[in-house]
Amino acid sequence: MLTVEDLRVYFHVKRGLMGRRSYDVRAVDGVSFGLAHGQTLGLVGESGSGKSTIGRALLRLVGIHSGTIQLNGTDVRELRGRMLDFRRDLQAIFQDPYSLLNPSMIVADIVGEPLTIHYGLKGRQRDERVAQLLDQVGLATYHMERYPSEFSGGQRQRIAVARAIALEPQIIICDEAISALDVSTQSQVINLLKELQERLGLAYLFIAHDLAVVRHISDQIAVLYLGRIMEMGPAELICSAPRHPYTQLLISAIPVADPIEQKKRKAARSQLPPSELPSATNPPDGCPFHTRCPQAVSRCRNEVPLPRQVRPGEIVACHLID
Amino acid sequence: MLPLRSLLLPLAMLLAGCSPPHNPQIDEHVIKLATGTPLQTFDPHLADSGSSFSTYLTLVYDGLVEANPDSHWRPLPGLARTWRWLNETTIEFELIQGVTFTDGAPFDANVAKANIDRMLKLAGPRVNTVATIKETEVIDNFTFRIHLHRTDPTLLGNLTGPTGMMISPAAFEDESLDLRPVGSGPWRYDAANSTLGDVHRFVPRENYHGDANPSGAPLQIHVLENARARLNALISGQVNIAILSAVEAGPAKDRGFAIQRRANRWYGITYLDRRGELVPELADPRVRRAIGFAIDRKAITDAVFFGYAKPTGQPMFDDLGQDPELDTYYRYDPDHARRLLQSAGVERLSFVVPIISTDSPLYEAVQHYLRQVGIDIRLEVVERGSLGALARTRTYPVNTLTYPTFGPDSRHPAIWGTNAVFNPFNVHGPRIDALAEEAGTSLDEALRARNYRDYYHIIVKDAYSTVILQLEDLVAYDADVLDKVRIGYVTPILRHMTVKQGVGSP
Amino acid sequence: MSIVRLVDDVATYDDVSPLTAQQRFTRTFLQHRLSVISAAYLLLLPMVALFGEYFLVHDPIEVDLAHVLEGPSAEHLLGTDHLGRSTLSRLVVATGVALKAAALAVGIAIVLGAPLGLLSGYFGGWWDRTAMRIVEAIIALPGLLVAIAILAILGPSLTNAMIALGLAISTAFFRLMRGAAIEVKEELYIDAARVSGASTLRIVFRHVLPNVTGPLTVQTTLAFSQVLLAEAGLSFIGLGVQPPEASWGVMLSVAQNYIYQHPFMAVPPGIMIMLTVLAFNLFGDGLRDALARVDTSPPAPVRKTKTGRTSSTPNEGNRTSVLSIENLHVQFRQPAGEDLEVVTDVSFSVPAGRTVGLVGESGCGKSVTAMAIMGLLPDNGHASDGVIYFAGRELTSLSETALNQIRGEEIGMIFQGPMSSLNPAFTVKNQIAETICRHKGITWRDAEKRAIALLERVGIPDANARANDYPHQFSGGMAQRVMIAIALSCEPRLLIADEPTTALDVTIQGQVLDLLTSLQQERGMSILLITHDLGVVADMCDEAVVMYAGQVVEQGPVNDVLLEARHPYTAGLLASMPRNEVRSGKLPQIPGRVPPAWAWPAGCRFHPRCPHATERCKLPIDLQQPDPHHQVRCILAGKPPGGNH
Amino acid sequence: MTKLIVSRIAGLVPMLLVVSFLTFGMLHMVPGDVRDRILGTEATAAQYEALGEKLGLNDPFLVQYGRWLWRALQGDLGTSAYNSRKVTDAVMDTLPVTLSLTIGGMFIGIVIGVPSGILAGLNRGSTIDRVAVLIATVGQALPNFWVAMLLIVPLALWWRIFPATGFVSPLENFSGWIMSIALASTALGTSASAALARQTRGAIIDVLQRDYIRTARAKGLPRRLVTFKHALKNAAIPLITTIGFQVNGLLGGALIVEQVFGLNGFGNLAIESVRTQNIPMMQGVVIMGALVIVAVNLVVDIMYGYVNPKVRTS
Repeated sequence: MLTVEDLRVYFHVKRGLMGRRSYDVRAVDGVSFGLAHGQTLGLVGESGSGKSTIGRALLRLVGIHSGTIQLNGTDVRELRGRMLDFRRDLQAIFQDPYSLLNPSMIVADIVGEPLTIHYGLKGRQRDERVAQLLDQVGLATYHMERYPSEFSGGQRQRIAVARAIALEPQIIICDEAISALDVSTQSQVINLLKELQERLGLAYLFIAHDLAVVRHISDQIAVLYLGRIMEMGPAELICSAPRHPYTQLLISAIPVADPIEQKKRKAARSQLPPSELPSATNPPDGCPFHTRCPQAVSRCRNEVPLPRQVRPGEIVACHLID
Repeated sequence: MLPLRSLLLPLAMLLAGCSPPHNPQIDEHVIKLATGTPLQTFDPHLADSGSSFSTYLTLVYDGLVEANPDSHWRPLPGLARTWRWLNETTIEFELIQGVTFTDGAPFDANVAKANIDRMLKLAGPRVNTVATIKETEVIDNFTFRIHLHRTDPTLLGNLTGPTGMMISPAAFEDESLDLRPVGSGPWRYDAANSTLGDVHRFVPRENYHGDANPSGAPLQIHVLENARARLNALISGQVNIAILSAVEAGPAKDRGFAIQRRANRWYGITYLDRRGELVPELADPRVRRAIGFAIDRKAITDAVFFGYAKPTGQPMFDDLGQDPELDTYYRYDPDHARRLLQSAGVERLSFVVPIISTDSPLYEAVQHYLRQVGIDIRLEVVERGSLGALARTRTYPVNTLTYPTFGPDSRHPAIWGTNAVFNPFNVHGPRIDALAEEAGTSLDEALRARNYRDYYHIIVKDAYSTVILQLEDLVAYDADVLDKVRIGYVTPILRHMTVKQGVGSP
Repeated sequence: MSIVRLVDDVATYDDVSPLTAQQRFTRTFLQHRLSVISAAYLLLLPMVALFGEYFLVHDPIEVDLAHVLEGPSAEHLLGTDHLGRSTLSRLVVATGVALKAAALAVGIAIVLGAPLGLLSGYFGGWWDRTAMRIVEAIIALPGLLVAIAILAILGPSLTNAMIALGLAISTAFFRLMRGAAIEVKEELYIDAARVSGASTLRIVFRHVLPNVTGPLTVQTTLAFSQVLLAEAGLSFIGLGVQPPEASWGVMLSVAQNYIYQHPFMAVPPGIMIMLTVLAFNLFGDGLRDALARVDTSPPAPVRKTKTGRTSSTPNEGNRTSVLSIENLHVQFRQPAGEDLEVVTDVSFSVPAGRTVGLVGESGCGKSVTAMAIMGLLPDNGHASDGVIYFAGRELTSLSETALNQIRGEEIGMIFQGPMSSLNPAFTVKNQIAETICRHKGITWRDAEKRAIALLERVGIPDANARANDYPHQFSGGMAQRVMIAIALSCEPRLLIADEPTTALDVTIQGQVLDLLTSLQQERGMSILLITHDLGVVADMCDEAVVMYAGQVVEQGPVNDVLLEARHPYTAGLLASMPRNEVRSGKLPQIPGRVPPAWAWPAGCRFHPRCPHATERCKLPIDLQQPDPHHQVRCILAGKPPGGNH
Repeated sequence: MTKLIVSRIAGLVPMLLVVSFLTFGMLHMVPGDVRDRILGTEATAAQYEALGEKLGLNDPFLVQYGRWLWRALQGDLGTSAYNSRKVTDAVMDTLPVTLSLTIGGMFIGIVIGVPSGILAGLNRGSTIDRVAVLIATVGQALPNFWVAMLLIVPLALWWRIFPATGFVSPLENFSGWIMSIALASTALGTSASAALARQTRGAIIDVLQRDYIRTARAKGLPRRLVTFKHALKNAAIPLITTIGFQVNGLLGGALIVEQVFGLNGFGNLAIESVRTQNIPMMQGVVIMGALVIVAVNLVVDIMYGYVNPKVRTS
């Protein structure tokens, strides 16, 4: 349904007098993936990995340097006049529950706006549909007249979900949609998303930094590092038997709430040398991960590893895996 | 009050860096004048004859002919010792000898000729006053003649102004002549120690040929646009003589300063639309006369000008053709005014009067009195300096320009004559035209006086203009320091002023 | 759990705040008594201008030359002017002129500046850069000189002066709207609107504009006061309103001429200008505060005394404990209403050399407890009851000076956001050295040497050079290492770490935790670790204290608490944590959310969300002790929790 | 640091170009013709034309602007429309007066405003704070020329402690200079100090709520050190910008207050130029005013960079 090929997003940075020293920051540097109906693809990575940029590029919120994005066989980049239909198919939920909703609009207007824009629904018709939507995300009809500031973080996220599903899209991009929520609220929203997926046949592009959360909701997972996919494949495979050293590091870094188990992980972890995430403005040559990789060899420093299939449905970009 | 003062003074001294404040006594022998007139130019041929001339130019230049209020502004010998009319169109001047300019050049007939010739060549504000001059002729070193196109009784009067001022010919081509005067006057302009627009310093010339500036005092002219600031400067001792307006006269007097005053300008409404094209009622002299009777001049003089004005119905002060009878012709009589209006069939009358904002109190008072007799004037404030331009247009039925209270010859072609500059509606006045024509081309003083007397009777009684009052020019000065203070036109006459002996000599 | 059930949960605690947005706005505004008075005054002013004339005894144009320049009298309350007119009447007329003039100028400024600024800010690009260059240039021009120059073009008059002022002030509106538009443009809801296909026009007018009306309104009121002052100034120097028309500035200008004869004449118009400008300013201040999301009004100061201490005899507690908290209560003073208790009866201790984890979701009182230990509660908060023993001293009763001896020296503290917790204006070396210098009394030079050594110890590569860097030159992980260096610079006995890794990437989190562990082993200090992440607790802690809604609900050795959780809340938290485990259906979840402090229910504070709740739970519940080291605040404490796993 | 200064100055060039263009263009639109003034009303068309040629009035606007700019760059802002006085000279004669008042006002504003703002901010909610805020709010509402009028009556006219008018150059007589600008500066300083007090208070309150202040206190630093080291330096950063903004207001205020004291400063020159439609003079006044403000902003920018390490080190 959604196919992304060799997507590159560069940000132009100007520095110095009259912007003479300018260079490109390669936020996304050649990323390809696909997303099928009713499926969830998890995009995981630490800060600066470019995961959010991919989402924003798909939504056409940032310019694309090169690559293709096809939605149902149509190249999104070439859409001009038919932009609205594309908007209908691709919706989004964002992270910050405070900036997510227009503080000067009531819930009915926020959720109803896409309905007005796309279907021209107004007045009672619109409100009826909005009430339905609110009901679907677990909010009551009387919430329609309220302002976003009157809701908690979890509730706001529900409103955002209601807005996103208003147009019955095929895909929803969830950009760190639950990161700012408390644990107990997080699981509520995850469950809501899963339930909606089942009922409405939605596909999610689920962007998050927490692999444990992503695993829980995703069918496929792509692990990103400095704008490139390190490893991509079925969620269970990647989380239970990661191949890429970075994925391994990422998984081992997630603390588990079992003190006995965690003590073991801690012991293993403390063997690793301390390392820093390189700056995206000045990425290392060769494999982007080589500066932190415990197994790096000289080849890693000079040659960019190409992604290749290692197991069925799984690709890894690493020189060390054959 | 005393404790507070004694408390504040040390504080102030602390602020001032713990040194005693600057002592103004040290240069007390300097005549320090505060004026509101900024220096426009030191080039008399490009200057107009207004206050900038009388304030600055008369200090550094001598005129062929001088004039002062004591002589009722009649021509007095200046650089020309004597003069005589050879015929109706030729006048011969005999010049004094031994006069030098500040650049050392001597003054003689050739210089005088060169000056007049330069003026004829330059297109400037002098164009009108020299229009009657045909040519000049040098007879000998100290005798020269002016030939006219036609008889011009105003020539000598004009020569008392910037027209007659003599510049050293060497400076003619100097671009900066307007700020670096080269004259033969009693003072030399000290450009180096002057700041244009702020303070101008003049150094007395040694061996000045005349009797001007007998005390040899240096001169400082402080330009302070605001009259109250000038009073402040006088009170705080920064100047010892200040040109004030009526509002400040009282406070200056209260603080022991001497006052000199002289009515030099008349204020009033001049009717441009005397044929009634914009306001038909104004064509009727009875309506205009009614306005004259409706105004309580005395009350205005006392309340608005604190008595420093002369309530009068006539434009002349003490010059040619002046008739004291006209002063009181328009006594305050609102009933009479109403009757006049009634007889003219006017019940309500309304018209617009352009004023400048500084004259506002006067005309607001006038507005009040006219309202009492059913005339409603709307005051429209126009930009300062634009009244003259407006007086040439048919925008308003009336105008409120103020004019000097002397020099009838120049008033007729300016204000009331059929072809006057400020007669945009071209109202004919055959009678006054005839009177002015005869007086303006005659050298017979008696005839001129008679004609102008008749002339002003018509102007006043037929109400070509409604004169409200003659405003006094005022100077306040420290009588302990200055002597022989006489007020001229706008400025005190600095030439004969003296600093009292023994006062503050260094 | 069904969706129907969710609706009920949500309905339980509906609102974040007990007030709707409008109510809060109105309430905040009404709290500004001066602003309310100003608003009333400003409403009255146009009334005076419109209808005042009908109530005047004296016609404002009634000239009376027999009574000029008189002082206040029964006849003329504010005296007379130079033409004997009543100053009071003139003032009323002038009010109309001044208001009309100000409205005109502000109107021009808004019409000219606001839409352009809005569009310029929203669209950006070359158009914005050009517009900005011009605006910058206009701002560089002295405003009044520009106004004077414009008057030179148009000629002096009230209207022209106001056009000039309007032009000059429009740049303020341009910049305000541009800045606001740029700020709003970055908001996610704009992205959301774009994603739902809203047209640019729709976004600008439906989404951007309503969100900048607040600052616009404030700016408008301030512009009014600016214009009134400027109009007065211009009229004063004769370039604005021209007499005989009266504005306050003209009246002052006239008064100045008569300052010797009648100084009082300058008083009424001056006061009028002052009052009106003051009213506009105060009104604007009130509006701004009311529109602000956070309350900026000064908090009511709090008495630093405690009310009725429950345990007044010093209980040395556990001799091996470095820190021991007993029955701590923390209250916050509200701008209105009663004090709000945010920590209720909290007791726990931190043994020497051990790590205690203080766990809970946001709003449970973890950080407040930590700040109470440090004596760093905000001005409106105070420990209303209970005691805190640290190394034999009771901290809540210590003076600020005595506390300063302990803070930094004996108790170190690190915070969640390392970047915002470091002072941006000083080098990291300076910030470490000042702590050492302060507590150890050594020379600055020695302190600097130690600072560099510390930076090396906490793993800053090239510490010698980087010591002279400023915080913003460090990454988040490195900055947290710097914070740790500061906290440990005096080798404290206790380190309080408040969410030390929450803001960091997960791989960096591990490194920071390892650093803390190794430092603890090296120095034998105790750690109080505050976190919401049970994984971090498992990683670091020996004991865990679980807080919910301001209370301790469970505490004990970390293995007991995490592996045999007794309290339904603990159990729920553990269950709902997404684990890196095989996916099996839905995540278990706790319904609802942590209620805000003003909505804490009676009895067990967790009971509205608890699947096991009974009627008994609506009554207060004390801590139970099912095991010697394990305490639980639940009537079911004896039984192992079930159902929710 | 040098780099910062150089880049800031370089950044000013396009801005100054726009400023000069706006100034020249704006005043080019002033109705009326200089020639009317110079020639009077009686001149012939030929004389008119010749003078226009001489003054370059017949050239296209951009040519005139270019010529003016080129001369301005060489320090020649042209000549008064009425005499041979150089605009540059006129500006230089009057600028010291206005600058003195501006500096004096700024000085008083800072000396009174900043400490009281700090005091109020540190004691937020206390009586001191309330009184300071009240005074500052009222102070901001006072028209400075009115304050000047109120000051001048007792202090200069009744008790004659200060001169009511006149300007003394600081090079001539320093204490005289201070006396001559004391009242005007005080009048100007009231609103400036009020504004600065409010801004300082706001900055202090803002800074005191920052996390790093909490850190400093957690380090056990005494309150004095927290305030004077950690809070003040950070509060100074926004404050410097505010002070820069104040200068524009003060300069404007000085133009008016000058009138009250009858000082021949920039205001007088400007007003006189407007009244007499002395366009070259007006252009010079506006552009020099802009230069002053730009220069002040440059200093502010550099100080800002000096105080703010984020600017300095990037």
